[in-house]
Amino acid sequence: MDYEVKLEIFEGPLDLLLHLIHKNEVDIFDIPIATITDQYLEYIDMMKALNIEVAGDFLIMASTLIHIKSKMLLPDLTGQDDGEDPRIEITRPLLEYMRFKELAGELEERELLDRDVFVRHLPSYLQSQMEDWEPRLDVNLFQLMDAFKRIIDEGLPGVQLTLQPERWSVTEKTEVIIDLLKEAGPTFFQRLFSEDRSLSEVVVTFLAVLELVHLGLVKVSQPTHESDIHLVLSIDENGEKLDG
Amino acid sequence: MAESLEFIIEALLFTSEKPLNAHEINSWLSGETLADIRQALGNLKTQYDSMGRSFALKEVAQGYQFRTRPEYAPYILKMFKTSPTRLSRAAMETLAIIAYKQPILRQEIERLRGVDVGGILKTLMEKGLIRIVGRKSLPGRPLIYGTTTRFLEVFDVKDIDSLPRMKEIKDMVSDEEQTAPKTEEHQLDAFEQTSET
Amino acid sequence: MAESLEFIIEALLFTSEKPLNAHEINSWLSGETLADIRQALGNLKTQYDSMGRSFALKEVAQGYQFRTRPEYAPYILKMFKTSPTRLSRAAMETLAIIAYKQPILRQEIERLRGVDVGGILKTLMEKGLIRIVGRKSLPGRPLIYGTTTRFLEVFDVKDIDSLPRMKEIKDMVSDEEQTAPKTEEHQLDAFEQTSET
Repeated sequence: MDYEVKLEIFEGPLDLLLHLIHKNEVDIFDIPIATITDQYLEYIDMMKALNIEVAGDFLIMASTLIHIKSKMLLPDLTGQDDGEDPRIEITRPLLEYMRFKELAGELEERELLDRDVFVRHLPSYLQSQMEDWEPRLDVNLFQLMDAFKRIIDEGLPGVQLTLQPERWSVTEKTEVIIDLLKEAGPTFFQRLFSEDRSLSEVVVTFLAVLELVHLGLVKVSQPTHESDIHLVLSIDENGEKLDG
Repeated sequence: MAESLEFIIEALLFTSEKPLNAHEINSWLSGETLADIRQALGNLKTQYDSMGRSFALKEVAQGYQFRTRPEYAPYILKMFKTSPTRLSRAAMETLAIIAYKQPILRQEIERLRGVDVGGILKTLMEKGLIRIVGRKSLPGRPLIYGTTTRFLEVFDVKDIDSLPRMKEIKDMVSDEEQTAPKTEEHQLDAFEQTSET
Repeated sequence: MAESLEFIIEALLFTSEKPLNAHEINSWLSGETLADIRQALGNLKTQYDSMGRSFALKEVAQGYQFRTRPEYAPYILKMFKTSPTRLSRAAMETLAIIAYKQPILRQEIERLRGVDVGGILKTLMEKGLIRIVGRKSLPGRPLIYGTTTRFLEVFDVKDIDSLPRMKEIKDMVSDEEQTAPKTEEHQLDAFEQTSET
């Protein structure tokens, strides 16, 4: 027996069956079911003997083969025989399997990109120019979710990930507002909310403004009735008493 | 515009990393008609075919792309210092099933292959060759798979219907669906599209 | 070799991102002399100059490179401006962390990704997808990151709270890993590897 060499190459029961049919040089439309079944079972035993875990798919096929074999041996006494060859149960899937193997072979023979044919890539002299451009982003939500799921699946040990977005605290938000006012100078009230992404964040931002006004760190003004509220920092560069 | 339409299109094709189609080109060349662009693409293809240089204009993935001819592959591979990455036989067979029978459910692929294909689907997805096209309205809402534009690019296919023997397979599929037992039947018309476009 | 030296060199120049010089080309074509390669490069240059197409072979400091002629630059620029680009896998993962865990510190992102993310944060910031929302009152006053309104536009979600929840992600992204028993997957991997050889 030459099973040792070929043992691993069968990736499924159909693959194994096909091998046995080729090895015995038999017609797929007239499979000698007893011979093929015996050899199939020998192979399964061999796998077990070698302590290879036999996938369930192999066992299901084994029972199908045994069933067909018994049907072929015993005459049908129930009168339910519809005259169909019981071997059709494996011939049909085998034919389909062979068809797709063939199609796979044809695909493989095409002029494959980066194997047989090659295309141009962005040449170096254009790469530097590209830096200033802002192309449209070709991304979708599915990719983002997929990325997040990968991180969770590959989760580093000891890292707790919860999906609930972290809530802003009012203290954190006051610091953000102070930083913004320091950098941007006097700022319209509306701008503080321009990047808020949830109702809860809007509420926290609003509370933070009230807090800052209450503490006297920020002065609020409204130049005209129609205009937006204006915020000005009322502490100097060294007045970072909130940072402690 | 002063430059000829053919040369403008040639310049675009020569710098693009992706196949370009007449519609895309049209969106960048506002003064031109789609018919003229199609004509120019056809002319360019004919020109390059007859020039017999080391590269030619190929129709692939519903567009046009300059590609080297296969006989130069060994030299290019040597320059890139790479050997081409190959798909395993199992992956190629699974891909063939998806290409020819899409849109297809995983359980149908597994019925045809006789084995679990979870790991292979993941590989093919990572390589960008297949994608989830939607969900079937069945218990468990199983995912429906199909091939991508990248698949067409990699396998040098103009569009999915021009895969050789596609018609043959499709005819056979419809025969089977008429005769196959109820449990194996999958009516794939009632699936929902995902946001992937 | 059966193919003409000129066309082999043309194919190499066609596929290379960088300019190539005779010495480099010589290192990949062992059977050829430097003189012949120089001659072939010169011939190619003359051919393309006389053809007067939209691109030509240019001699630049580091060697020879195919470049489109300057008059086509406006069209190429227009094409690139509207061509979609993709985010790298690393960038997408980093963006996902920021989206779901914001406001988040850089060090926390790095803890989750296991690698330095400085370059990626810069890229995401340049693309307008993330922003610095403030500084944490911790030693070193580390920066706090969050997503932008452009992020919401790009991913077409109303607000951050309408991003899908963990359970929905698990259901949607991949039902493979959940249904496939571990043992079978290992076995498949083994088969895939062995069938390669």
